[in-house]
Amino acid sequence: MGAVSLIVLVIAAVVFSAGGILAGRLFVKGSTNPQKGQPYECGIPTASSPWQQFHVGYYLFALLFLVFDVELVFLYPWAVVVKEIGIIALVEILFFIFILFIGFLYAHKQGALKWI
Amino acid sequence: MIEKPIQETFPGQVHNMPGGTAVTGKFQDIINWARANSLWPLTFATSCCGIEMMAVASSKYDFSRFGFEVARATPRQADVIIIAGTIVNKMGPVLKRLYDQMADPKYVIAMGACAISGGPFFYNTYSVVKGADHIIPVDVYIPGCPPRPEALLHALLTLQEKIKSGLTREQIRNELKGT
Amino acid sequence: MSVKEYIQNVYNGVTSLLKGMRKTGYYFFHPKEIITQQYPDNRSTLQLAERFRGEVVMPHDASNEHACTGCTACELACPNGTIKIITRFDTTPEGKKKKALDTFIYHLELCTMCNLCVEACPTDAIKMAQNFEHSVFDRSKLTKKLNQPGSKIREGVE
Amino acid sequence: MFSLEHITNEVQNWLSSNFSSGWVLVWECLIVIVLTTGLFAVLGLVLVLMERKVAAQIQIRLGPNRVGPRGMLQTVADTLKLVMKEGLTPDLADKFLFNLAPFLVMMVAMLLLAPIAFARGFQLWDINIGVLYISAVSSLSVIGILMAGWASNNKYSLLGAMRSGAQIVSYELSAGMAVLSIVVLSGSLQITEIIQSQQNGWWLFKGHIPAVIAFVVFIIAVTAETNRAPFDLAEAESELTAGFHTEYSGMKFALFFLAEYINIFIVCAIGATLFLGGWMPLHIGSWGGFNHLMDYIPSSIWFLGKTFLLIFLIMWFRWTFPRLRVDQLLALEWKYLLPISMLNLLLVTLIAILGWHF
Amino acid sequence: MHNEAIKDFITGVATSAIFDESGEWLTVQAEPAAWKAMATALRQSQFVFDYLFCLTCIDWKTHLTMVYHLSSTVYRHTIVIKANLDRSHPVIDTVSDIWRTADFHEREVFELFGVVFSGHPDLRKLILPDDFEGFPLRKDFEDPINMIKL
Amino acid sequence: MNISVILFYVIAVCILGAGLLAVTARQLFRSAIWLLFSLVGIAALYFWMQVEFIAAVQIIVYVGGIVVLIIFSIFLTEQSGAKMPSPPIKRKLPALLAVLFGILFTARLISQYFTSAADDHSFQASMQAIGRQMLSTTDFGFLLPFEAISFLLLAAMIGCIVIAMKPSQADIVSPQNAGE
Amino acid sequence: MYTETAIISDNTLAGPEGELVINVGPQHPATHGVLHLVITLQGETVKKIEPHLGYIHRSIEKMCESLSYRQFIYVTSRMDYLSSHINNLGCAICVEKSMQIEVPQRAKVIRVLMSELTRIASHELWLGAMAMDLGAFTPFFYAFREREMINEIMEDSCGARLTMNYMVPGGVMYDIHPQFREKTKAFVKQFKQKVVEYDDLVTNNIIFQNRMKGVGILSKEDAISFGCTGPVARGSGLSCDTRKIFPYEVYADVDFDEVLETGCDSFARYMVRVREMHQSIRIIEQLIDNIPEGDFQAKTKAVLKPPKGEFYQRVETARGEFGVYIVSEGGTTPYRIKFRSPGFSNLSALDHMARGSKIGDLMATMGTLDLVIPDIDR
Amino acid sequence: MNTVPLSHILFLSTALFFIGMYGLFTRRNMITMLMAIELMLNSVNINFVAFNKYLYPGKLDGLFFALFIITIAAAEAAVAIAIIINLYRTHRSIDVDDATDMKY
Ligand code: SF4
Ligand code: SF4
Ligand code: SF4
Repeated sequence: MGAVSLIVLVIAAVVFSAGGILAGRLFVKGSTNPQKGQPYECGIPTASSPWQQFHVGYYLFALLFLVFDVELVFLYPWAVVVKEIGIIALVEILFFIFILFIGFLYAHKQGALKWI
Repeated sequence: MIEKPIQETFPGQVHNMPGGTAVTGKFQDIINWARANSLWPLTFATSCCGIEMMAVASSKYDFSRFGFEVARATPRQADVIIIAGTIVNKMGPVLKRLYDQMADPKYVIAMGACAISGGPFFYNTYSVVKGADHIIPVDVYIPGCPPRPEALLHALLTLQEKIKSGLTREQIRNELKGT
Repeated sequence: MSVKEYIQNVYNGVTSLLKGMRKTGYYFFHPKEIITQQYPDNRSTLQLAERFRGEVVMPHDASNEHACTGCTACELACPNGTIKIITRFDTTPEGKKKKALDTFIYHLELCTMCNLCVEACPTDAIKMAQNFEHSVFDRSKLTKKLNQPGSKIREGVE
Repeated sequence: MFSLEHITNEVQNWLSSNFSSGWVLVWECLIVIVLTTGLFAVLGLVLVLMERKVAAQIQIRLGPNRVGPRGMLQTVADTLKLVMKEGLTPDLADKFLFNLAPFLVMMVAMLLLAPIAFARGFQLWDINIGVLYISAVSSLSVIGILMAGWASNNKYSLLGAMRSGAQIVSYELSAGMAVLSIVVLSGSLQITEIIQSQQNGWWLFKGHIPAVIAFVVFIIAVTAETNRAPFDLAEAESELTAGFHTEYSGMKFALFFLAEYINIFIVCAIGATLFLGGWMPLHIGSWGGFNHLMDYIPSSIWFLGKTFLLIFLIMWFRWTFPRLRVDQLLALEWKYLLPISMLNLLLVTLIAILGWHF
Repeated sequence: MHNEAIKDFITGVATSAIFDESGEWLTVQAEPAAWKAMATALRQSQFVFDYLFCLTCIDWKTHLTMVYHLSSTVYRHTIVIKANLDRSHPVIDTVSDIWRTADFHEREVFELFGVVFSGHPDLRKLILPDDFEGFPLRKDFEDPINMIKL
Repeated sequence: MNISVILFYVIAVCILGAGLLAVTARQLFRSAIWLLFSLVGIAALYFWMQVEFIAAVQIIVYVGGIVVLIIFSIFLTEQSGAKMPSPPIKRKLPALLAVLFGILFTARLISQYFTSAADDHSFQASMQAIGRQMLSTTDFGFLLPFEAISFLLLAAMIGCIVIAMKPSQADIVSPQNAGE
Repeated sequence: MYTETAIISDNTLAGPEGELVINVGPQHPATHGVLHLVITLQGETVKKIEPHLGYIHRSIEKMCESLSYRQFIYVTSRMDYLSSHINNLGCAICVEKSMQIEVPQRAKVIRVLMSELTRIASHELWLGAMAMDLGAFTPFFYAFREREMINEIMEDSCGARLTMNYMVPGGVMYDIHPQFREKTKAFVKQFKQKVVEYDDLVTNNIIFQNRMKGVGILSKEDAISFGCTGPVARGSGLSCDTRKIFPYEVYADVDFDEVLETGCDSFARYMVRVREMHQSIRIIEQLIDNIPEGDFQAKTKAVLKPPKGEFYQRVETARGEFGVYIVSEGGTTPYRIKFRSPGFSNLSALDHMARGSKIGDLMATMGTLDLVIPDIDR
Repeated sequence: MNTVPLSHILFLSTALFFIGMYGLFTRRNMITMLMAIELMLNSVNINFVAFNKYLYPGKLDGLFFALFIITIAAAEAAVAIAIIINLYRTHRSIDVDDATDMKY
């Protein structure tokens, strides 16, 4: 089946969700009023848009994640063969992880891991 | 305005729900059944009655038996507002906005004397709304100060009955006038 | 943070969490701890405290008589105007005009169950009842007339 | 012995004997669509009900018991109601993305079903990179949440989405590390091979302490990844009302809700597969009789039993612990879980290389 | 109680103060203008009046009276200080820089009685809606729409 | 035409359509979402080509990492909701011409040189093979680049932290002049 | 009547880098009612908190000016409804003081017993709500189990579960219920058994401790300056228990400790409340078997008319020092009543306490302040 | 079963490359430009994988190149965004035209 099954699953998801939403659309008539479309903020009218600048702290987490994510990607092929290659593979990966760990410690020291 | 015509019937009786007058199909019945059995309240409590509302959620009374326990903090996902407590003039617009922002169908229960009419704060106060139904339509009134938890459960059951009957507020009012 | 402290931290954290889970787990596996009372089903067996104040009622005896003289003491005692008493003048058999209760209006939607009216009543004509199932669809239903139609004052009450 | 494998084979045979090969594919697709949507619906209903019952039991109350027999129909009523509720779209929202987000979340949940082995030989696609596929696809779900949070044009939503964005991506790392330890032990990424490698015992028991540590890390990480308490900061009720789905109502909200539960099921299924041997019955060393007895229990029961055990564990967490603060949450990941799981991975490797596991 | 010592001290700071000991506590009638100096002195004196536990106002129809209840967390003695204000232009110095609790209390008195506290950092409405008119706790406050008289 | 071929063209259309939308969408956030779909499409293409490993890496790194990073950076720049102006015609037209020319030129080259290469060998890229080659130290091994990657990542990480953190420390001291 | 009034909140638009102004409340699960906070955030860090009150301002002080001295007491149970007995008690004592009514000893003991039960009930509810603020739902249910027992006791004797109106000038409204003693003892027994559960579930939980310790610091000086009272001030080491300092009723005769913690943080405030429950139990145990016989109510006139003058009475509610200030002109109704509510002062310290912490901390800090909004707005 | 000729895959990658190029030319916003670059890198990746699969099915070098390109793209994106953020702070804009007077 391979990739076809993925397509089938996507179709299933779409059918499922769309079916539900459409059923609701068909049978429910909502009332309209000017407040309904306003953003909810505990019952107080919103004054400013949420689409404004956020803090840089979020970026740092995404960045760290990205780096370690890439590392993780390289670990997968390593993991499947480590048993047959043996101790050399362990040494190789130790080196790899060690280098990244330095970066991690650096980030820690710089305070990048403090949440904002 | 409190000088309402006095009904001849004595209170404390259970109102007989008119059944079968409104023509509803089987499908509508099923939907009404679902709606009646899945009333998610908005977490909305302004004062003392809110504590009794919490008591209803607590283990001893446990409104989760009816499927009411999914209290939603956002009006978008809630089905019923239980106005538990006094509504003052400053709160009025907020309540209205919350009600407006709820997705249809939506129901309102006025819990306690304050929400029904201002209760203890009816006279001589400059800031209390004399009844939440001045702001939003109310489906079920439950008097008391505060109503005991069983009374709130009773109100919820009454609301369920109403939903199952499929009648609108106006129809109910007319029915009541007829009796 | 030394390595030892680090491990100590982890250990303490995990044990405290496990303790909490043991507690909740205990309740999960002991359903007899459940204290829920099933309200609408237990209605017939539900024991309310005898002093519980659910609403003001005016007891009538078998011959449809009550003890209210229409003295309006309760109306004055009530802090929020819940009671309205309309009196009329009856003529007693001796031909004297006597003030008597015509309508005892009770706004349940305003009442705060504070018991001040009952305390104030000189003839114990009203009392608090335990009834609490008052939910209605329309609030005009909550305004009540406590004296029954055709009722009159019990003999001997002054 | 009763097994789902027979049924699938039977269906396959029957189809191919009656139709041409092209049609067989179409029919199979249809069957899969129907089955998966059905599975979705049923899983959602059961899990939500289970959650409410578990919560009730822990909280010394009864929980839903009045709708249908013993409250069984409670979630059915809820679902029907949600379907029949108006789906709002805020005026100022990015309407396209707002409506797209629940679809995306659902698709991700659905795609994750593909490599899960529900029973012996009952698997949609035994992809050769099994667990890697799962890590990959599950990392998509964060996009759905970010999209929902951004498109709602609501401050709570956006804050909730940002939080869960940072949270989900962070915990993906230690979840990945925990998964890797099993990959190291079994030497394969493929789900069937991983299950086969546990023929004579589950990795949780075979892999000594490091495997247990990996298991604990995995459970913690997936709890966080699925935004469950105590890591439910994305929808922290007392802080951000409802988090990223504040503005969603009706069916669109139901889809998020459903996807959340399906995700729980999936991660627990993965956990059960990796650490508890999937559908493998419990075998203990050389106890022939005992092992034989265990074999009589159908493999699907084994699988579901293990999965639901883990699900129960996660629910148990939820109803016991308070929520972490957002910086503590990230500190937990970056200062504790990640270093621990890295070290643990190296330990596991050592064990695997030296062949110390059973 | 060393009321005498306190009296002596206060007379030293504000000569115009009038004392009254008929109530539970020593009551001092102060001039609004002298109040701020007196408050500062009381706070820093050896009596350590560091705790302002009640701040309110009374409308006597002819004038307004500010009432400050001061006490000491060290010696536990209490004094009451009153200052009469003109009803049409009630102005008094703020003490929110001496006792920070006065910040909110003064805002409350400001909106309920209309007393202006000069020097208050943030004298805005706290409780009433922003567009509320009138000072509800004054005796002549009328609100025919909202207030139903019994 | 069998299903696999149809699938290819569907995927191709998805990639190109989403890619086109990504570079023309007027809202930054939508642009990122279209980019995401384009990248997912490319991952699907890899799946279709049966190089599952690369497909998974594509999703993990690109979709799970880079796009998230881009989305976060969009949030950081206050313009996420604003519509960008559509590029002026004087920039659009030359770009369009250049691109069209490029496409035609390359297409011509491709059709000249790669006409025959339609194969159906079964190509297998098993994880074991990839892992072995990655860790091998022989001439064909990729151990060196593999280790070099760690340095690259280290450098990127430190660089980013240095660049992104510095001013933020400055404005902790004096929040007023952050805007300058 | 209700009029549509716009709420003009002075939200400023985008400030410096990464600042976001966000409304929390009036309808928000964490504000326990209708407190409205306008919070300025930078990232997740709180830069400024501006409380907006009045969403439950019911003008009780104005109302009381037209109620008689018997009537106005019932309104006060609606202010701090979790300490309604103690509120009523404060008013009753104040009226008694003005009229020089001598309250029978029995009534005094009953009053103290009821007050302490109320205090436990209030702290139980606070514990549950506080845990809920931190995201733990289950302690709420356990705490309510005990609270329900108290409610039952109350209902037996006072006739209501929450707003009892039991204290009247001159004593209490009814005599205690015959089963009062038994039930209270049963409660004390169960409480002692179950309270260790809270320790396992909440107090010793590592997540809980991490979220509470070092959060929401309020130094002793600040506590004094902000006029904080009750557990909030005692968590900062400020001794301010009215029951000890200015004993009323029979508090002078019973043996109990004033609970003081010096941590100044949220955890200290938490511990104060938990330990206070034990102290209350101690008081109850001392008194429950020693309720003197006698009248439960002094003979009073039907219409109360205190002489001209000013009267102030403070009592210790579960939240701190509650003051009643009655200005009497000699009439049947008070000329002016001022209620000094503990929450009002405690709330004013919130901005000071929570600045610079995370949103989650803000909620935890707010939880330990134990705000009852109608008490603050009055 | 696989009958799509290599040239079609190459057409796809060419088109994608030039779409990226178009974005790079027309957009002035640095983040979108970054996205355009990512698209171009991806088209190259497609080529590597396709060549490997079609022309050298016995080898894996194309895959490794693709893998390393992805990695490098990640590093590049991270650094680029760090620079963009920094630039945004000093100029309140992420437009390249505004950044021409960048002095550090
Ligand atoms: S009805 Fe009574 S208990 Fe309910 S909110 Fe009003 S005053 Fe409080
Ligand atoms: S119980 Fe209280 S409120 Fe109700 S009628 Fe009697 S006095 Fe009035
Ligand atoms: S009920 Fe009692 S107090 Fe009221 S009018 Fe009748 S007799 Fe008088």
